[in-house]
Amino acid sequence: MIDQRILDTHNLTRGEFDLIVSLIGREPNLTEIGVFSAMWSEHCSYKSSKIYLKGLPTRGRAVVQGPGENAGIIDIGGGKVIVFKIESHNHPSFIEPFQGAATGVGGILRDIFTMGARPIALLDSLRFGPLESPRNRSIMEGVVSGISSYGNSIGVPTVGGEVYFGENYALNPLVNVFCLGLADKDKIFYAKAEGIGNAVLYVGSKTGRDGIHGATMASAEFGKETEHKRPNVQVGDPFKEKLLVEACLEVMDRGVIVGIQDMGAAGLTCSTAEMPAKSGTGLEIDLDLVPQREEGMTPYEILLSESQERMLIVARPDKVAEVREIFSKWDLDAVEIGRVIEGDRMKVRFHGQVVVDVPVSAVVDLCPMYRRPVAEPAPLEPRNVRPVPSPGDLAAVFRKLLGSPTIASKEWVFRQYDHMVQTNTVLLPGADAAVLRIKGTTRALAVSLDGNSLYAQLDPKTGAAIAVAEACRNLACVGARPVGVTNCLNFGSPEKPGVMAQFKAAIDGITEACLAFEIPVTGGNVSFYNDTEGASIYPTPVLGVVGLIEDVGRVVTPGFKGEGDAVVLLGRMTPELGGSEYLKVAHGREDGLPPAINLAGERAVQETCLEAAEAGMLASAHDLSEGGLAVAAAECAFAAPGRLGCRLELEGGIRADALLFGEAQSRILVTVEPALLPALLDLAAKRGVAASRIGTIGGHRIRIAVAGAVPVDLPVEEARTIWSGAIPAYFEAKES
Amino acid sequence: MKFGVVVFPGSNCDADTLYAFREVMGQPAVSLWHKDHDLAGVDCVVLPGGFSYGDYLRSGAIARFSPLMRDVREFADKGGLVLGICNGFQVLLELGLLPGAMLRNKHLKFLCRPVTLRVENDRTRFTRRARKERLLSIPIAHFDGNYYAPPETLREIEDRGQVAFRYVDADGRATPEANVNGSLNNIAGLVNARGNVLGMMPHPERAAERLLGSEDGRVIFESMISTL
Amino acid sequence: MKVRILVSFKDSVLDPQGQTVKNALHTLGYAAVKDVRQGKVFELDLAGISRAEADRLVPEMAGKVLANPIIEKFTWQIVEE
Amino acid sequence: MKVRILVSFKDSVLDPQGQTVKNALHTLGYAAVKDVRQGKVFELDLAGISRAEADRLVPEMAGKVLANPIIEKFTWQIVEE
Ligand SMILES: Nc1ncnc2c1ncn2[C@@H]1O[C@H](COP(=O)(O)OP(=O)(O)O)[C@@H](O)[C@H]1O
Ligand SMILES: [Mg+2]
Repeated sequence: MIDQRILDTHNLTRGEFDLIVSLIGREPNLTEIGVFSAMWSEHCSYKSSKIYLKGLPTRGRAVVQGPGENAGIIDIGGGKVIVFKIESHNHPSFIEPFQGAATGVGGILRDIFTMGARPIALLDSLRFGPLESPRNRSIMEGVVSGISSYGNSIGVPTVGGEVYFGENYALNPLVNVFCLGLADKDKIFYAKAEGIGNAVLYVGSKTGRDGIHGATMASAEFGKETEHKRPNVQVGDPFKEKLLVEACLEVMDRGVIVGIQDMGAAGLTCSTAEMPAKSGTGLEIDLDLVPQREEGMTPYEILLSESQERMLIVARPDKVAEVREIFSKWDLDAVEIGRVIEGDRMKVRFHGQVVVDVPVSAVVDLCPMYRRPVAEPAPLEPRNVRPVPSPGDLAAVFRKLLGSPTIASKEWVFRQYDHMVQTNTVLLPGADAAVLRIKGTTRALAVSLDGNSLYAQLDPKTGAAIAVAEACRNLACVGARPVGVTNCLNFGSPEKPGVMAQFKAAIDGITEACLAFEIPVTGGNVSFYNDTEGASIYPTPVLGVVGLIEDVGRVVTPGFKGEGDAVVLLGRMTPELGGSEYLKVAHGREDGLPPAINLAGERAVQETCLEAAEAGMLASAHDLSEGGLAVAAAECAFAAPGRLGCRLELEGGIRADALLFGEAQSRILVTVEPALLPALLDLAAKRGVAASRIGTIGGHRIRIAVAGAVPVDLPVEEARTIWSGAIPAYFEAKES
Repeated sequence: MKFGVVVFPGSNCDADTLYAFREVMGQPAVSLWHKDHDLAGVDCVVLPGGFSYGDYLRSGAIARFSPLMRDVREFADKGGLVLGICNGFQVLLELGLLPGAMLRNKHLKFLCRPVTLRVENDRTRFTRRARKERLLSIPIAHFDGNYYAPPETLREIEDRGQVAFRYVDADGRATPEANVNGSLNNIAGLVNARGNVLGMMPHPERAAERLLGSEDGRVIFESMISTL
Repeated sequence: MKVRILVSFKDSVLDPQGQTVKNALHTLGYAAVKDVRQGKVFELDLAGISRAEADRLVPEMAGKVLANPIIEKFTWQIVEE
Repeated sequence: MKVRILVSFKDSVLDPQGQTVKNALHTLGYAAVKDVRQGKVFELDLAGISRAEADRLVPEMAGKVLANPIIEKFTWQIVEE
């Protein structure tokens, strides 16, 4: 008998249970309850978010596969496609940072190679509590080494990402991992279970009692009782996954399989249900044949285990021997556990008994979709209502900003990542976007991840739109045109009307921005229930944008290049300070409104930068983001050979702190040889983009004058020491 | 000159190394499967970087038992040219084709960054196109690159001029700060007494094209090609 | 006083290293090996504390620093008084 | 039969992991810890072999595979007949 307690532990409502009963025509047994609970969990069914996600723009000329598959696919011409996706692994990474982050990497890699693509790059977007706390440090240390251990071992370079710090992440860190793959257009694979009578093969690690209820865990708020969920933590095995990548790509390349699906959240259940659902068939498996690591596992446990590094394959019976042979070359077993059957059934046998017999469509497609209560959007603060006092010593503020972990160099992180393996990485971490050449062509791909959750907290719609805009702007800075978007939406509980209001607004912001840039959303991930002990994280939409560069020789880098080059600011200065890192670091305030964004204006700025880059005019380019103009100029100097500095002169008219540290959007700092200056200014004028020369490259100091005074004047070396030493200092202090 | 790049389970720089020899250096190169007993008539065997067997027991410890390693040992014993890069260096140490062993990096972190190497011996078949004291910028990417040998072995290595490369600073000095992983005597690369086997932690195949930031690795490949 | 602390994955947790070592031993012909679990061992030199204090401190250190109680278990013993 | 093999660095080899653990323990106030050495432990399940065979096979496996004699030493014992 299924009672309320069982429903509670499975996060199923009474209404959902009644629906299950009517769908299967009888009361489900416990194993079936487990199956429905996992597949109808928020994590797998998107029941609270789907109606909103439908509004995202997903069409485009080059889209081969939009949302709904393991990853999105974009045609880049020349017979090649790119396959990419971002995934969260927030809850597991809080429970066990190293393994949680490592298995997050393993999971997103499987989403990519299951489609026939070789993974060529990883990026990670991370959010931690402030580093003053030993616990936050140890979470960060564990997460970074987990990502590094998995990515490095499997041989996929981790080429970029972002790291932010904020008190709201102390009990709910965010670990979002993005993966990009490259495939031949005619060798794409889907999670199909076609062909009645075809064999179903299980490959990879044995099944243990790992992460049972991982999907439901990721769909529930953390409370004190989370402790008891801990024994279910999965341990990643990157070596096994490396073998799987090679073996799977080989069977796909040889064309000996029909369909393939990784076992991610909800494990064997998910792949056993989803593969036939996509093909209008049924599937029958025998659990006694499933390779098991532990003794005495129940059908419930085998079906719901989230053991890592496993795949399900459908192959024609006459090809099974060949599939087996390829896997055995890579020291892996491919075990036949069932077959494709006629009719809409998922049938599971165990010890000769049928333990699950339910309609595939009920499990996969008929989960109720919710229109959860949405609060009236929180009224936005009026612009600049609380006056910001003048900070006095702007030089001191500049130093403080350079040393703020959110702005400081992330080298401590990315040095632990192999960012060069596969020898495609043209721009290493540290530039605006990562750039990977495509071997055998003159083209390159660029990727950037962005998301500013303080902006999103203060104004979810604008914050989300800015995340899209900034990711595209980062691509423009390296000379890449955006071709596709993926997104990871990290929010609190959807059962809170306030959170749903944030979510809805964020989707609106992403939609508007993607329409403005004419780029399709090809997929993404929603992570709800990022609440611990009742408090939600700031809404954190993380956008991943992939772009294309036609001529890899024209890639632009952020570092200043030549003494005497002209420094030009594309875009306009405004007095906005709300939500800025400056306001947070210098005044201890997280208030105001994030900077406004005019998407058409933003696009014009980016087009100007792109056109100049493609014409080979730009010596360097770097966008302005956290820390504003002063920090951007400093970063260009840090990236320059020989500690090349700059002399900038800004007109007054706007308060000095806003000029130096304000985060007005749609701005890019570029440098050109003086002879090319008129051409660049012309180009900008044609697009109606404000552009003005604000200084010259030279010397070894970062010198910024404002209306006659010189508030910033620091040797590059000294500034660099502050910037590069800030994060290591937290960890070394602990080690001594 | 025909190169053979060995593929172990968990190798992940095999494709990069093949690409460097074939596409960048324009040499014939084939991959060699670790389970075979066939060196395919190559003139040089390359053990590539990566994480053979996940580096699970010790880096290189399990790969050295692969069937093909018997052939590689014979090949080396006969004077054949063998290059081990990163994990390949670790395999050569475990095999005993080179003296010593690798410990964890001194800071106990994986380290991926460019380093400056100083050519210590330009009379080997791997360095003859370089000049002694020449500085090379080549990236490293490893967790276990902290070279160790017992004192008497270390003395022998030094006396015989077996050190091929050392980690140095921008001015070419082998300082403790430049010693990124804690290796004894800043050792980054080592040849055997006979001079036909080189192991090195830095990745020359990642420094063979200007587009990727450095071409300094080519001098090693050019030296090898020039010996035949 | 010298104490030895053995830390290993809980039985239910996957041990990829142990599995890989087992496979390697099989390949080398050691067919008698049915299973391998790999763990860590710590040998601590302790000074100036009593047996009773060790009984309190060692498990505390092991549980807090040496082992990760979420996935690992530990045992300890005194190897030298 | 269950055997346990302990592999640790030779005394002459610096053990940075052990040092790091020691520092961590000191930071947490465990001043009694004078030294820490970190090593590996392997627990092998052996089947179908006699005590005498184990006496021969275990040191062979340990010396050839589990430990690298240049930097490591090992000890072993039977923990379950
Ligand atoms: N978690 C990370 N992993 C890898 N690279 C990172 C990570 N965080 C930051 N980086 C790299 O550091 C550089 C600066 O990051 P960030 O300050 O977020 O850039 P931006 O403000 O231009 O988006 C980027 O090149 C980024 O790829
Ligand atoms: Mg940026």
